[in-house]
Amino acid sequence: MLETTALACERGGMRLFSDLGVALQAGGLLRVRGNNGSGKTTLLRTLAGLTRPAAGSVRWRGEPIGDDFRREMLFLGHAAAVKDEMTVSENLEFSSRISCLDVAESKIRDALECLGIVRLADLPARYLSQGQRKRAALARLALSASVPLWLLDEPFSALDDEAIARVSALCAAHLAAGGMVVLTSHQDIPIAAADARAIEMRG
Amino acid sequence: MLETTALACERGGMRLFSDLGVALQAGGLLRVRGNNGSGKTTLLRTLAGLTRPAAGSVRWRGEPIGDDFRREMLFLGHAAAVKDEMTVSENLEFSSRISCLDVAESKIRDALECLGIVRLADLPARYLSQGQRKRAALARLALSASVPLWLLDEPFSALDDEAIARVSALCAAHLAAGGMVVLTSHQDIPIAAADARAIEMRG
Amino acid sequence: MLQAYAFIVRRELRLALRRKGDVLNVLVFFIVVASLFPLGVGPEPGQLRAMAAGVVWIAALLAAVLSLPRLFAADHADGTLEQMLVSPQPLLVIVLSKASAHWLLTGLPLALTAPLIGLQYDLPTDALGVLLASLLIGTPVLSLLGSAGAALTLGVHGGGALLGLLVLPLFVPVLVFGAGAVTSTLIGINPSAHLSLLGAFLAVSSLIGPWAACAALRVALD
Amino acid sequence: MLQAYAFIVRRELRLALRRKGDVLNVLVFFIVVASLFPLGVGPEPGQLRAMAAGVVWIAALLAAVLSLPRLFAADHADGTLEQMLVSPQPLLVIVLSKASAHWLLTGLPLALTAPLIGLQYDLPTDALGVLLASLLIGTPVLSLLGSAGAALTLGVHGGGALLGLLVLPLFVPVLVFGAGAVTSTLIGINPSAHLSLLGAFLAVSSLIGPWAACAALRVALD
Amino acid sequence: MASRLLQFATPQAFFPLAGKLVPWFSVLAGALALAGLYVAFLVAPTDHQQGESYRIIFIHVPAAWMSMFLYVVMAGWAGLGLALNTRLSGMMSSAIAPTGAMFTFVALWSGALWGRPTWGAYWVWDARLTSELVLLFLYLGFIALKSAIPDPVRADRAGAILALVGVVNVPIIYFSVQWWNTLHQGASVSLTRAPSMAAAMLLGMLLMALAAWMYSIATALSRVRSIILERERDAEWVRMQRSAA
Ligand code: HEM
Ligand SMILES: Nc1ncnc2c1ncn2[C@@H]1O[C@H](COP(=O)(O)OP(=O)(O)OP(=O)(O)O)[C@@H](O)[C@H]1O
Ligand SMILES: Nc1ncnc2c1ncn2[C@@H]1O[C@H](COP(=O)(O)OP(=O)(O)OP(=O)(O)O)[C@@H](O)[C@H]1O
Ligand SMILES: [Mg+2]
Ligand SMILES: [Mg+2]
Repeated sequence: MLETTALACERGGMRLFSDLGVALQAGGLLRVRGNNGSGKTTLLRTLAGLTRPAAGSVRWRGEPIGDDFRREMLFLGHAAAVKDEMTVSENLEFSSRISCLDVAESKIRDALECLGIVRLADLPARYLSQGQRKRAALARLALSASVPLWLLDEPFSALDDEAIARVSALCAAHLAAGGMVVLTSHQDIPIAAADARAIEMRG
Repeated sequence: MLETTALACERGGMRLFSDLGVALQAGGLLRVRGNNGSGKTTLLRTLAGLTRPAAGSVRWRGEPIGDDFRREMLFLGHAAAVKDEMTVSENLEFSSRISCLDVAESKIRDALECLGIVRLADLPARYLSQGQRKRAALARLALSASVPLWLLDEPFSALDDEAIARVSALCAAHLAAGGMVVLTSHQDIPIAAADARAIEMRG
Repeated sequence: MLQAYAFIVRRELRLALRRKGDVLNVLVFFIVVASLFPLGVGPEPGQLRAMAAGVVWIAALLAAVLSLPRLFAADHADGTLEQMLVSPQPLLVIVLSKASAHWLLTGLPLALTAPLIGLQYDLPTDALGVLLASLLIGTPVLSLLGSAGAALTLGVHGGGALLGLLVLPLFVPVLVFGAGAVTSTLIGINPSAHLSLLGAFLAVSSLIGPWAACAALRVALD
Repeated sequence: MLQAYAFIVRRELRLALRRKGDVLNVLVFFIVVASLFPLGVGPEPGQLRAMAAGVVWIAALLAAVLSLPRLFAADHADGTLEQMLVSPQPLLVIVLSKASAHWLLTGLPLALTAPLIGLQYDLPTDALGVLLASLLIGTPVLSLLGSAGAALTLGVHGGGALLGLLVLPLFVPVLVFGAGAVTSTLIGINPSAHLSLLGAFLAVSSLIGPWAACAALRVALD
Repeated sequence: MASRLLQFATPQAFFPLAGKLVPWFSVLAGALALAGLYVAFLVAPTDHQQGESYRIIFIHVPAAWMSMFLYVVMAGWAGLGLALNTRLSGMMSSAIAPTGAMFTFVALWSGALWGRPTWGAYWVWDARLTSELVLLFLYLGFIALKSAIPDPVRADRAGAILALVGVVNVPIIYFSVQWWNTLHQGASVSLTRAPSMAAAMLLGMLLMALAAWMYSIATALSRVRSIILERERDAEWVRMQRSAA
């Protein structure tokens, strides 16, 4: 469904990678590995359509990625996209709304429950700790079962062991239901997947 | 040398911890463990004198912490304190200067070498990846052997395995030379230390 | 799409309410600037009346320029803007709703306060009405073109001053026609020519502004 | 300590050079604002000459207010300010060096450009000299009191407008005496009374400003 | 033909071509300017209404024309770069901007000097003068924006958007004398009044305008050469060039 052909990316005039071809089918998990600065974030942003590739293209269901693709994709980057002034549940509501997801009150609470932060639902995000903030951002995963493709940039950083288990369980469930996950991570978190692959950036 | 007596911290009217007494002697390593939001960052900021405790006090060489303490302490928080517009080496030079450390050209390069980013010395920090930025911030450790107390908040997050090894080696060397290290981390990184202890926040 | 427009506007308004006083600040800034003038220039009533419209308009321009850097910056810094770009919502809708919210939070309050300041400067009633009308037509231009400027300077350090440099010249026609409408009323000329020019300018900028803002946002987040 | 002062100032200047045009932007903003006035107010030379000093001073005030939010905000956001607070350097030295750098980068260039704008407004030569003098004495006040304002509004959303609201009233005396000095020269009165009042104000604010900024910074980072 | 042209659209190919063209255009500019000044000051007769001061026209009008024309060209290059993602386009627009700003400044300055004897004031806030001033600010804003963004690709694209927005101002400058009754008079007035003078005046103006054209091309080309060197400093061919020199 998602495939890249001869993808190349440049930053500041330097090739980060080139001639990258990956293809991901329903139920597939792709781990992007590599040292600091090897281009993992750049690759994910290119897949999401945020960064223009220097060469090659990204295709979704055979078409170049465009407006339709954005309906079927969820991208969570380094930045948590959590607004300090809004409460945790308001934040989740807005980010789901903007992705055209269902935002019934009860679903929101279930999603927060799922990440173990339902206790903080009405706390303004300003007061969250680093890890709680990350959890608040990841709570969207629990609402996005219907979104086929998940692109997650270091979802496990700043999380404690309990949260890591919760998030990897969410990913595993998504894969089992025929979803696709692309993730970068420096930690080796086990995720149950029928079709798991890894690519190593720059050797 | 560093000790707290009946330390308590509040955030938003909620006690995070209370009656905390820790004491650290030369060569001692203290790991602060705990779930997301359990108060690790708050504890470290209190030890550094940035946050005022709700009760109790922090003492250094028997005195309440004050101006002298700041000469003997290095605090690295969540924020990398790396300026986008300056090159990596300029950043390191400034942060060392302000801590009254020696900043000979060669020492700077050695420190960058030690973190494996000497190649990036003249790149504006704007272009660094997440992990490279963290390395740039941590390079100060390599210059701070003479500073007895290191307070490190999640030094290993965003780092790849190679960088983690480098940083933990630095910590081990510091401890062996009679320094003290307090660190928080969700990952269990082995650090060689004669006197290693851990405290678990909120049970 | 209309739904998306509505809920983004609602969110912006709610955020503004949370950041208590945000709206109030721009307003008070406007009033302070307008009140500084007589201090700097000297208090002769005739002279003051002649410059009233210009002063109010300049104060409005500056208040707008001061409030513009925030239009996208906060959303950019915390990653919300990135999320908006990868969301299924058309970027144009997002830009339009942010510009609308900006107008509701700055332009509209400014326009509604302006007659009070006009009173201070001893403007006659018909001139007050024209002042209000000119601001109601002109301030949306500030939000529309301003959003383009804000998007262009996103992530640029020292963006505030650069933004001022970029958009203030574009606001000049608004200032000239807006203040001109009031001044012509003062000397007994029908202001409708000026006002309709303002309207034309609004039409042009509602085409150009959001387009430029969309393009600039994509560039800023590349 | 002197050494720390010097290297922080040097660093600020270097950073400003890197953010190419930062200095230039404030300057051009200043010029644009000063050129906007005749647009809004009307072009009679006599009237313009009378308001020249006020306009230049108001433009300087606004340029300063626009540049102030950046004084600590960038260092706050990336953690540098935190590092400065835990460093062995006295906070007062840090604040003083940042305020000095701010003056070197905005106040001084503004003061040096002001006579050119005065020329545009057709001011006589002696008034130009007084304008320059008043700005050289007055602009450090903007940086000193401004640093306190910037520290107080640190981390407050919508800080830009709030900052303006906080410091502009404090700047009013500077505006009145600064513009007053020039205007009195125009009508043949010796401006030294005004200038020495400005000097006194500078002395007071150099005591109060940095102290308040230090206290506010500690609060902002608690 | 098109492919032959496209061949020069890469910085590497354009660099030597530009290098060859610069001296030619510089010489042409100098020669035309000399001829124009000769006609302007020695051939064209004194105006019986304005006296000698009217001769500012030979500077003022070519500068005003170039200021508008160069803006359109600059925006055109910028737009091309935005649409087709060609590297050279952004460099060209950067190279043109300072010359355009310079001509705008000259038009403003000469107009102001001219205004003093004819209108009795250096400056009035009428539509043409104001929109010309806005043009100067647009040029400056373009230059400032580009230099504020360190990444050249991003700077090119952001600058292009601004340049395109600003294009609206050019017709406003041009037609402002027709749309509003302004103080600024058109040339046609003096042309119809003294047709015998017009020939020499027209010739002088045309020569000066052509000189301005040549000058603009020469400066833009030589500036684009240094921009190419700066931006492609890491490219193989630039390093070879440098080691050869
Ligand atoms: C700062 C003041 C001035 C500015 C910004 C200015 C601007 C311009 C511009 C943009 C043009 C070219 C437009 C066109 O070709 O239609 C132009 C042309 C011209 N200007 Fe000015 N001008 C100024 C002052 C003056 C003054 C004081 C005079 C004479 C009294 C003057 C006489 C002319 C003439 C005769 C033309 C040629 C118009 C034509 O070719 O149709 N300008 N000016
Ligand atoms: N203008 C530039 N000049 C030189 N190098 C650049 C420039 N911009 C970006 N880079 C480099 O591009 C790379 C960006 O990599 P990216 O952020 O994708 O890394 P990553 O694999 O996500 O790393 P991390 O594990 O640290 O998050 C970095 O090596 C960075 O140094
Ligand atoms: N105003 C407030 N109201 C309620 N709770 C607050 C407020 N401010 C902070 N908190 C809570 O205080 C705690 C701060 O913890 P701290 O940042 O020290 O956690 P941490 O142990 O570093 O967590 P992490 O592992 O996520 O970094 C969080 O649980 C946060 O929710
Ligand atoms: Mg990354
Ligand atoms: Mg923490």
